[in-house]
Amino acid sequence: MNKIKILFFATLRDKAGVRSTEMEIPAGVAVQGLKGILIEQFPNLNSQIMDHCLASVNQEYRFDEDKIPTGAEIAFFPPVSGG
Amino acid sequence: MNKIKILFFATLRDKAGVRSTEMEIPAGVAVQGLKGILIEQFPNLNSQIMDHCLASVNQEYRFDEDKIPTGAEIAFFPPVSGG
Amino acid sequence: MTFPLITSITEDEIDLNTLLDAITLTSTGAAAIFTGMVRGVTTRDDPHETTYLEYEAYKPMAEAKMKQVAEEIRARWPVVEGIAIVQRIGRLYPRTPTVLIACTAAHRDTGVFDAARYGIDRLKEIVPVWKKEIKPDGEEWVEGEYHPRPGE
Amino acid sequence: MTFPLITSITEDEIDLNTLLDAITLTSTGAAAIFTGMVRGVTTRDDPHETTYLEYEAYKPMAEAKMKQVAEEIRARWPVVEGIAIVQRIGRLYPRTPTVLIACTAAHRDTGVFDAARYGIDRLKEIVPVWKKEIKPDGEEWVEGEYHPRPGE
Repeated sequence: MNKIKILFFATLRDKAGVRSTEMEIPAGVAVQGLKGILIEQFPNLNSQIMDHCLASVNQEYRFDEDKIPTGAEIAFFPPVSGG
Repeated sequence: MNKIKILFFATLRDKAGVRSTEMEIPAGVAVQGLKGILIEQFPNLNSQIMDHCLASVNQEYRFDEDKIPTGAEIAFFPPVSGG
Repeated sequence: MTFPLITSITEDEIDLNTLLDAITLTSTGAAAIFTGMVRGVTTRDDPHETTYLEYEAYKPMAEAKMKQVAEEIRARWPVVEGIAIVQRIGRLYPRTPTVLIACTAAHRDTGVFDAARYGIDRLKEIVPVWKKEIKPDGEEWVEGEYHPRPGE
Repeated sequence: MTFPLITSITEDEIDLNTLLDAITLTSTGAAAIFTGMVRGVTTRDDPHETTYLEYEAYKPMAEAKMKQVAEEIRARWPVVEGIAIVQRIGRLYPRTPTVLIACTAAHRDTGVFDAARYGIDRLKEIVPVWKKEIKPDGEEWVEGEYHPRPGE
Protein backbone atom coordinates (compact mmCIF):
# COMPACT_ATOMS: atom_id res chain seq x y z
CA MET A 1 0.00 0.00 0.00
CA ASN A 2 1.01 3.61 -0.61
CA LYS A 3 0.13 6.31 1.92
CA ILE A 4 -0.47 9.59 0.09
CA LYS A 5 -1.69 13.10 0.82
CA ILE A 6 -4.44 14.69 -1.26
CA LEU A 7 -5.06 18.46 -1.53
CA PHE A 8 -8.07 20.18 -3.10
CA PHE A 9 -8.20 23.82 -4.20
CA ALA A 10 -10.89 26.28 -5.30
CA THR A 11 -13.97 24.59 -6.81
CA LEU A 12 -12.52 21.16 -6.17
CA ARG A 13 -12.24 21.93 -2.46
CA ASP A 14 -15.81 23.20 -2.41
CA LYS A 15 -16.96 19.93 -4.01
CA ALA A 16 -14.83 17.64 -1.87
CA GLY A 17 -15.73 19.58 1.26
CA VAL A 18 -12.19 19.27 2.65
CA ARG A 19 -8.87 21.03 2.04
CA SER A 20 -6.82 17.85 2.37
CA THR A 21 -6.99 14.21 3.26
CA GLU A 22 -4.64 11.29 3.63
CA MET A 23 -5.33 7.84 2.29
CA GLU A 24 -3.73 4.54 1.45
CA ILE A 25 -3.92 3.39 -2.13
CA PRO A 26 -2.58 0.23 -3.78
CA ALA A 27 0.96 0.46 -5.14
CA GLY A 28 1.11 1.20 -8.87
CA VAL A 29 -2.10 3.23 -9.07
CA ALA A 30 -1.99 6.06 -11.64
CA VAL A 31 -3.72 9.46 -11.46
CA GLN A 32 -6.69 8.08 -13.38
CA GLY A 33 -7.12 5.30 -10.83
CA LEU A 34 -6.91 7.75 -7.93
CA LYS A 35 -9.64 9.87 -9.52
CA GLY A 36 -11.88 6.80 -9.49
CA ILE A 37 -11.12 6.20 -5.81
CA LEU A 38 -11.93 9.85 -4.98
CA ILE A 39 -15.20 9.79 -6.95
CA GLU A 40 -16.26 6.80 -4.84
CA GLN A 41 -15.22 8.48 -1.60
CA PHE A 42 -16.55 12.02 -2.13
CA PRO A 43 -20.22 12.11 -3.11
CA ASN A 44 -19.97 15.53 -4.82
CA LEU A 45 -17.05 14.59 -7.04
CA ASN A 46 -17.92 12.94 -10.36
CA SER A 47 -16.09 11.90 -13.48
CA GLN A 48 -17.00 15.08 -15.34
CA ILE A 49 -15.41 17.23 -12.64
CA MET A 50 -12.36 15.01 -12.30
CA ASP A 51 -11.82 14.82 -16.07
CA HIS A 52 -11.86 18.62 -16.33
CA CYS A 53 -9.63 19.39 -13.37
CA LEU A 54 -5.84 19.63 -13.27
CA ALA A 55 -3.70 17.32 -11.16
CA SER A 56 -0.25 17.73 -9.66
CA VAL A 57 1.96 15.09 -8.10
CA ASN A 58 4.68 16.39 -5.81
CA GLN A 59 3.99 19.87 -7.19
CA GLU A 60 4.43 19.02 -10.87
CA TYR A 61 1.56 18.77 -13.36
CA ARG A 62 0.74 15.11 -13.95
CA PHE A 63 -1.75 13.29 -16.14
CA ASP A 64 -4.10 10.31 -16.07
CA GLU A 65 -1.51 7.71 -17.03
CA ASP A 66 1.20 8.92 -14.60
CA LYS A 67 1.91 6.51 -11.74
CA ILE A 68 1.75 7.87 -8.19
CA PRO A 69 5.02 7.44 -6.31
CA THR A 70 5.29 6.39 -2.68
CA GLY A 71 4.27 9.02 -0.15
CA ALA A 72 3.30 11.52 -2.84
CA GLU A 73 1.40 14.78 -2.35
CA ILE A 74 -1.31 14.98 -5.02
CA ALA A 75 -3.41 18.08 -5.64
CA PHE A 76 -6.57 18.52 -7.70
CA PHE A 77 -7.76 21.93 -8.87
CA PRO A 78 -9.45 23.79 -11.73
CA PRO A 79 -7.47 25.60 -14.47
CA VAL A 80 -5.61 28.40 -12.72
CA SER A 81 -6.96 31.95 -12.58
CA GLY A 82 -4.27 34.00 -10.87
CA GLY A 83 -2.86 37.34 -11.89
CA MET B 1 12.80 96.26 -32.46
CA ASN B 2 11.83 93.03 -30.73
CA LYS B 3 13.03 92.31 -27.19
CA ILE B 4 13.55 88.58 -26.75
CA LYS B 5 14.92 86.16 -24.18
CA ILE B 6 17.51 83.55 -25.16
CA LEU B 7 18.21 80.36 -23.18
CA PHE B 8 21.12 77.95 -23.70
CA PHE B 9 21.23 74.37 -22.42
CA ALA B 10 23.89 71.66 -22.09
CA THR B 11 26.77 72.00 -24.58
CA LEU B 12 25.29 75.21 -25.98
CA ARG B 13 25.36 76.78 -22.52
CA ASP B 14 28.98 75.68 -22.06
CA LYS B 15 29.88 77.33 -25.40
CA ALA B 16 27.88 80.50 -24.85
CA GLY B 17 29.11 80.78 -21.28
CA VAL B 18 25.71 81.96 -20.02
CA ARG B 19 22.41 80.28 -19.17
CA SER B 20 20.32 83.10 -20.59
CA THR B 21 20.46 86.56 -22.06
CA GLU B 22 18.08 89.20 -23.29
CA MET B 23 18.54 91.16 -26.50
CA GLU B 24 16.77 93.36 -28.97
CA ILE B 25 16.59 92.15 -32.54
CA PRO B 26 15.01 93.75 -35.59
CA ALA B 27 11.37 92.84 -36.20
CA GLY B 28 10.89 90.06 -38.70
CA VAL B 29 14.12 88.21 -37.99
CA ALA B 30 13.85 84.40 -38.34
CA VAL B 31 15.68 81.71 -36.33
CA GLN B 32 18.41 81.58 -38.97
CA GLY B 33 19.00 85.32 -38.63
CA LEU B 34 19.13 85.08 -34.84
CA LYS B 35 21.76 82.35 -35.10
CA GLY B 36 23.91 84.77 -37.12
CA ILE B 37 23.49 87.46 -34.47
CA LEU B 38 24.48 85.02 -31.72
CA ILE B 39 27.54 83.80 -33.63
CA GLU B 40 28.71 87.42 -33.83
CA GLN B 41 28.03 88.02 -30.14
CA PHE B 42 29.40 84.82 -28.56
CA PRO B 43 32.97 84.04 -29.63
CA ASN B 44 32.67 80.28 -28.93
CA LEU B 45 29.53 79.81 -31.01
CA ASN B 46 30.05 79.13 -34.70
CA SER B 47 27.89 78.16 -37.66
CA GLN B 48 28.71 74.47 -37.33
CA ILE B 49 27.46 74.41 -33.73
CA MET B 50 24.37 76.49 -34.51
CA ASP B 51 23.49 74.42 -37.59
CA HIS B 52 23.61 71.21 -35.55
CA CYS B 53 21.68 72.41 -32.50
CA LEU B 54 17.94 72.43 -31.94
CA ALA B 55 15.91 75.59 -31.42
CA SER B 56 12.64 76.24 -29.66
CA VAL B 57 10.50 79.36 -29.78
CA ASN B 58 8.05 79.77 -26.93
CA GLN B 59 8.71 76.12 -26.02
CA GLU B 60 7.92 74.63 -29.43
CA TYR B 61 10.51 73.27 -31.83
CA ARG B 62 11.17 75.83 -34.55
CA PHE B 63 13.40 75.92 -37.62
CA ASP B 64 15.65 78.27 -39.55
CA GLU B 65 12.92 79.88 -41.63
CA ASP B 66 10.48 80.43 -38.72
CA LYS B 67 9.97 84.10 -37.82
CA ILE B 68 10.50 85.09 -34.17
CA PRO B 69 7.40 86.67 -32.62
CA THR B 70 7.43 89.69 -30.31
CA GLY B 71 8.79 89.05 -26.82
CA ALA B 72 9.58 85.41 -27.58
CA GLU B 73 11.59 83.01 -25.44
CA ILE B 74 14.06 81.19 -27.69
CA ALA B 75 16.18 78.25 -26.54
CA PHE B 76 19.14 76.57 -28.22
CA PHE B 77 20.31 73.11 -27.22
CA PRO B 78 21.78 69.88 -28.56
CA PRO B 79 19.61 66.87 -29.51
CA VAL B 80 18.01 65.71 -26.26
CA SER B 81 19.48 62.88 -24.17
CA GLY B 82 17.02 62.34 -21.32
CA GLY B 83 15.64 59.09 -20.03
CA MET C 1 27.22 35.35 -12.45
CA THR C 2 24.00 34.94 -10.51
CA PHE C 3 21.15 37.24 -11.37
CA PRO C 4 18.61 38.35 -8.77
CA LEU C 5 15.35 36.42 -8.74
CA ILE C 6 12.35 37.06 -6.53
CA THR C 7 9.38 34.71 -6.58
CA SER C 8 6.77 35.20 -3.94
CA ILE C 9 3.23 34.42 -2.91
CA THR C 10 2.38 36.96 -0.26
CA GLU C 11 -0.49 38.48 1.70
CA ASP C 12 1.39 41.78 1.96
CA GLU C 13 1.13 44.87 -0.22
CA ILE C 14 3.22 44.73 -3.38
CA ASP C 15 5.98 47.32 -2.96
CA LEU C 16 7.18 48.24 -6.44
CA ASN C 17 10.04 50.43 -5.20
CA THR C 18 11.58 47.68 -3.10
CA LEU C 19 11.10 44.99 -5.73
CA LEU C 20 12.63 47.14 -8.48
CA ASP C 21 15.62 47.95 -6.29
CA ALA C 22 16.13 44.26 -5.52
CA ILE C 23 16.46 43.34 -9.22
CA THR C 24 18.59 46.33 -10.27
CA LEU C 25 22.28 45.64 -10.87
CA THR C 26 24.98 48.21 -11.54
CA SER C 27 24.76 47.10 -15.19
CA THR C 28 20.99 47.65 -15.32
CA GLY C 29 19.63 50.51 -17.43
CA ALA C 30 16.03 49.48 -18.05
CA ALA C 31 13.13 47.77 -16.31
CA ALA C 32 9.79 46.63 -17.68
CA ILE C 33 7.19 46.07 -15.00
CA PHE C 34 3.68 44.70 -15.32
CA THR C 35 1.13 44.92 -12.54
CA GLY C 36 -2.43 43.62 -12.52
CA MET C 37 -5.11 45.16 -10.35
CA VAL C 38 -8.60 44.24 -9.19
CA ARG C 39 -11.13 45.89 -11.50
CA GLY C 40 -14.15 47.25 -9.67
CA VAL C 41 -15.93 47.72 -12.98
CA THR C 42 -15.52 45.47 -16.03
CA THR C 43 -17.02 46.60 -19.33
CA ARG C 44 -15.62 44.05 -21.81
CA ASP C 45 -17.26 40.68 -22.52
CA ASP C 46 -19.57 40.19 -19.54
CA PRO C 47 -19.96 43.69 -18.02
CA HIS C 48 -20.24 43.57 -14.23
CA GLU C 49 -19.11 45.03 -10.95
CA THR C 50 -16.75 43.39 -8.51
CA THR C 51 -16.91 43.99 -4.76
CA TYR C 52 -13.63 42.17 -4.09
CA LEU C 53 -11.60 39.14 -5.12
CA GLU C 54 -10.49 36.39 -2.77
CA TYR C 55 -7.23 34.81 -3.95
CA GLU C 56 -5.78 31.50 -2.84
CA ALA C 57 -2.67 29.62 -3.91
CA TYR C 58 -1.09 26.21 -3.69
CA LYS C 59 1.86 28.05 -2.27
CA PRO C 60 4.89 25.74 -2.63
CA MET C 61 3.88 24.65 -6.14
CA ALA C 62 3.04 28.25 -7.09
CA GLU C 63 6.50 29.46 -6.05
CA ALA C 64 8.11 26.55 -7.91
CA LYS C 65 6.11 27.37 -11.05
CA MET C 66 7.10 31.04 -10.73
CA LYS C 67 10.72 29.90 -10.76
CA GLN C 68 9.93 27.89 -13.88
CA VAL C 69 8.43 30.98 -15.54
CA ALA C 70 11.61 32.88 -14.66
CA GLU C 71 13.75 30.12 -16.18
CA GLU C 72 11.65 30.22 -19.34
CA ILE C 73 12.17 34.00 -19.52
CA ARG C 74 15.94 33.61 -19.12
CA ALA C 75 16.05 30.91 -21.79
CA ARG C 76 14.20 33.17 -24.27
CA TRP C 77 15.82 36.49 -23.33
CA PRO C 78 19.31 35.73 -22.01
CA VAL C 79 19.98 39.49 -21.68
CA VAL C 80 17.44 39.77 -18.87
CA GLU C 81 19.25 40.51 -15.61
CA GLY C 82 16.85 40.50 -12.66
CA ILE C 83 13.35 38.99 -12.48
CA ALA C 84 10.65 39.53 -9.86
CA ILE C 85 7.37 37.59 -9.88
CA VAL C 86 4.97 38.30 -7.04
CA GLN C 87 1.37 37.23 -6.54
CA ARG C 88 -0.58 38.73 -3.70
CA ILE C 89 -3.32 36.54 -2.18
CA GLY C 90 -6.15 37.03 0.28
CA ARG C 91 -9.05 39.46 0.03
CA LEU C 92 -8.21 42.22 -2.46
CA TYR C 93 -10.38 45.20 -3.29
CA PRO C 94 -10.69 47.20 -6.53
CA ARG C 95 -7.63 49.29 -7.52
CA THR C 96 -5.30 47.02 -5.51
CA PRO C 97 -2.27 45.59 -7.34
CA THR C 98 -2.53 41.79 -7.19
CA VAL C 99 0.41 40.63 -9.28
CA LEU C 100 3.75 41.96 -10.47
CA ILE C 101 6.21 40.79 -13.10
CA ALA C 102 9.36 42.85 -13.48
CA CYS C 103 12.39 42.24 -15.69
CA THR C 104 15.56 44.31 -15.84
CA ALA C 105 18.22 44.55 -18.56
CA ALA C 106 21.08 46.81 -19.59
CA HIS C 107 19.03 48.48 -22.35
CA ARG C 108 15.36 48.81 -23.26
CA ASP C 109 15.71 47.42 -26.80
CA THR C 110 16.69 43.97 -25.55
CA GLY C 111 13.26 42.36 -25.40
CA VAL C 112 12.74 43.31 -21.75
CA PHE C 113 9.16 44.45 -22.48
CA ASP C 114 8.38 41.17 -24.25
CA ALA C 115 9.94 39.28 -21.33
CA ALA C 116 7.58 40.92 -18.82
CA ARG C 117 4.62 40.30 -21.12
CA TYR C 118 5.60 36.65 -21.49
CA GLY C 119 5.95 36.38 -17.72
CA ILE C 120 2.40 37.51 -16.93
CA ASP C 121 0.97 35.37 -19.72
CA ARG C 122 2.73 32.27 -18.39
CA LEU C 123 1.85 33.01 -14.78
CA LYS C 124 -1.80 33.02 -15.80
CA GLU C 125 -1.31 29.62 -17.48
CA ILE C 126 0.70 27.53 -15.04
CA VAL C 127 1.02 29.13 -11.59
CA PRO C 128 -1.57 27.48 -9.29
CA VAL C 129 -3.49 30.49 -7.97
CA TRP C 130 -7.25 30.92 -8.07
CA LYS C 131 -9.62 33.74 -7.36
CA LYS C 132 -13.20 33.87 -6.25
CA GLU C 133 -15.09 36.94 -7.38
CA ILE C 134 -17.50 38.52 -4.93
CA LYS C 135 -20.09 40.67 -6.72
CA PRO C 136 -22.96 42.75 -5.40
CA ASP C 137 -25.33 39.88 -6.24
CA GLY C 138 -23.34 36.78 -5.43
CA GLU C 139 -19.98 35.09 -5.76
CA GLU C 140 -18.28 32.67 -8.12
CA TRP C 141 -14.89 31.17 -8.79
CA VAL C 142 -13.11 32.60 -11.80
CA GLU C 143 -11.99 29.67 -13.88
CA GLY C 144 -8.95 29.70 -16.13
CA GLU C 145 -8.78 28.04 -19.53
CA TYR C 146 -5.29 26.66 -19.84
CA HIS C 147 -4.55 22.96 -19.48
CA PRO C 148 -0.81 22.42 -18.99
CA ARG C 149 0.79 19.71 -21.07
CA PRO C 150 3.31 17.12 -19.89
CA GLY C 151 6.57 18.88 -19.05
CA GLU C 152 4.87 22.11 -18.02
CA MET D 1 -14.42 61.29 -18.82
CA THR D 2 -11.06 62.69 -17.84
CA PHE D 3 -8.21 60.23 -17.43
CA PRO D 4 -5.42 60.80 -14.93
CA LEU D 5 -2.23 62.27 -16.36
CA ILE D 6 0.98 62.98 -14.49
CA THR D 7 3.87 64.74 -16.22
CA SER D 8 6.71 65.83 -14.05
CA ILE D 9 10.31 66.97 -14.02
CA THR D 10 11.50 66.46 -10.47
CA GLU D 11 14.56 66.31 -8.27
CA ASP D 12 12.83 63.87 -5.93
CA GLU D 13 12.98 60.08 -5.86
CA ILE D 14 10.61 58.40 -8.27
CA ASP D 15 7.97 56.64 -6.14
CA LEU D 16 6.48 53.88 -8.27
CA ASN D 17 3.82 52.94 -5.71
CA THR D 18 2.40 56.45 -5.51
CA LEU D 19 2.54 57.03 -9.27
CA LEU D 20 0.84 53.72 -10.03
CA ASP D 21 -1.91 54.46 -7.53
CA ALA D 22 -2.46 57.90 -9.06
CA ILE D 23 -3.18 56.45 -12.52
CA THR D 24 -5.28 53.49 -11.39
CA LEU D 25 -9.03 53.79 -11.94
CA THR D 26 -11.70 51.43 -10.69
CA SER D 27 -11.87 50.14 -14.28
CA THR D 28 -8.10 49.51 -14.42
CA GLY D 29 -6.87 45.92 -14.54
CA ALA D 30 -3.36 46.26 -15.98
CA ALA D 31 -0.38 48.59 -15.87
CA ALA D 32 2.78 48.57 -17.97
CA ILE D 33 5.60 50.54 -16.40
CA PHE D 34 9.03 51.34 -17.78
CA THR D 35 11.83 52.74 -15.68
CA GLY D 36 15.32 53.69 -16.76
CA MET D 37 18.26 53.65 -14.36
CA VAL D 38 21.81 54.98 -14.31
CA ARG D 39 24.16 52.20 -15.42
CA GLY D 40 27.39 52.10 -13.43
CA VAL D 41 28.85 49.70 -15.97
CA THR D 42 28.09 49.72 -19.68
CA THR D 43 29.31 46.79 -21.79
CA ARG D 44 27.61 47.41 -25.16
CA ASP D 45 29.08 49.65 -27.89
CA ASP D 46 31.66 51.75 -26.01
CA PRO D 47 32.27 49.84 -22.75
CA HIS D 48 32.91 52.16 -19.83
CA GLU D 49 32.14 52.97 -16.23
CA THR D 50 29.95 55.81 -15.02
CA THR D 51 30.46 57.56 -11.70
CA TYR D 52 27.23 59.51 -11.94
CA LEU D 53 25.00 61.40 -14.37
CA GLU D 54 24.04 65.04 -14.03
CA TYR D 55 20.63 65.71 -15.61
CA GLU D 56 19.19 69.07 -16.55
CA ALA D 57 15.94 70.05 -18.23
CA TYR D 58 14.29 72.98 -19.92
CA LYS D 59 11.54 72.42 -17.43
CA PRO D 60 8.41 74.17 -18.81
CA MET D 61 9.06 72.92 -22.35
CA ALA D 62 9.91 69.44 -21.05
CA GLU D 63 6.62 69.18 -19.18
CA ALA D 64 4.76 70.48 -22.25
CA LYS D 65 6.49 67.88 -24.45
CA MET D 66 5.64 65.16 -21.92
CA LYS D 67 1.99 66.17 -22.29
CA GLN D 68 2.43 65.91 -26.05
CA VAL D 69 3.87 62.38 -25.68
CA ALA D 70 0.83 61.48 -23.54
CA GLU D 71 -1.52 62.86 -26.20
CA GLU D 72 0.28 60.84 -28.87
CA ILE D 73 -0.13 57.71 -26.70
CA ARG D 74 -3.86 58.38 -26.27
CA ALA D 75 -4.31 58.96 -30.00
CA ARG D 76 -2.63 55.63 -30.82
CA TRP D 77 -4.05 53.55 -27.94
CA PRO D 78 -7.44 55.05 -27.00
CA VAL D 79 -7.94 52.26 -24.45
CA VAL D 80 -5.15 53.62 -22.26
CA GLU D 81 -6.62 55.03 -19.04
CA GLY D 82 -3.95 56.71 -16.92
CA ILE D 83 -0.51 57.91 -18.01
CA ALA D 84 2.45 58.96 -15.85
CA ILE D 85 5.64 60.39 -17.33
CA VAL D 86 8.32 61.44 -14.85
CA GLN D 87 11.92 62.50 -15.43
CA ARG D 88 14.17 62.91 -12.45
CA ILE D 89 16.96 65.49 -12.80
CA GLY D 90 20.04 66.48 -10.81
CA ARG D 91 22.97 64.27 -9.83
CA LEU D 92 21.98 60.61 -10.10
CA TYR D 93 24.15 57.65 -9.19
CA PRO D 94 24.22 54.12 -10.62
CA ARG D 95 21.15 51.94 -9.89
CA THR D 96 18.95 55.02 -9.42
CA PRO D 97 15.72 55.18 -11.45
CA THR D 98 15.88 58.31 -13.60
CA VAL D 99 12.73 58.09 -15.69
CA LEU D 100 9.35 56.42 -15.54
CA ILE D 101 6.60 55.87 -18.11
CA ALA D 102 3.49 54.10 -16.88
CA CYS D 103 0.25 53.37 -18.73
CA THR D 104 -2.85 51.71 -17.34
CA ALA D 105 -5.74 49.99 -19.11
CA ALA D 106 -8.62 47.65 -18.31
CA HIS D 107 -6.79 44.61 -19.73
CA ARG D 108 -3.21 43.69 -20.60
CA ASP D 109 -3.95 42.71 -24.23
CA THR D 110 -4.91 46.26 -25.19
CA GLY D 111 -1.53 47.53 -26.32
CA VAL D 112 -0.64 48.91 -22.91
CA PHE D 113 2.90 47.45 -23.14
CA ASP D 114 3.39 49.02 -26.58
CA ALA D 115 2.06 52.32 -25.24
CA ALA D 116 4.70 52.42 -22.48
CA ARG D 117 7.41 51.45 -24.95
CA TYR D 118 6.30 54.20 -27.32
CA GLY D 119 6.29 56.68 -24.44
CA ILE D 120 9.92 56.12 -23.47
CA ASP D 121 11.03 56.14 -27.12
CA ARG D 122 9.31 59.48 -27.72
CA LEU D 123 10.54 60.99 -24.47
CA LYS D 124 14.08 60.28 -25.61
CA GLU D 125 13.33 62.02 -28.92
CA ILE D 126 11.50 65.21 -28.05
CA VAL D 127 11.55 66.00 -24.30
CA PRO D 128 14.28 68.60 -23.69
CA VAL D 129 16.41 66.90 -21.03
CA TRP D 130 20.17 66.39 -21.21
CA LYS D 131 22.67 64.47 -19.18
CA LYS D 132 26.34 64.91 -18.55
CA GLU D 133 28.21 61.72 -17.81
CA ILE D 134 30.88 61.82 -15.13
CA LYS D 135 33.35 58.96 -15.54
CA PRO D 136 36.40 57.98 -13.51
CA ASP D 137 38.61 59.71 -16.10
CA GLY D 138 36.59 62.76 -17.12
CA GLU D 139 33.17 64.02 -18.07
CA GLU D 140 31.16 64.61 -21.23
CA TRP D 141 27.69 65.54 -22.35
CA VAL D 142 25.68 62.65 -23.72
CA GLU D 143 24.27 63.80 -27.04
CA GLY D 144 21.06 62.50 -28.53
CA GLU D 145 20.53 61.82 -32.21
CA TYR D 146 16.99 62.86 -32.95
CA HIS D 147 16.17 66.08 -34.78
CA PRO D 148 12.47 66.92 -34.38
CA ARG D 149 10.60 67.93 -37.51
CA PRO D 150 8.12 70.77 -37.86
CA GLY D 151 5.02 69.92 -35.84
CA GLU D 152 6.91 67.89 -33.25
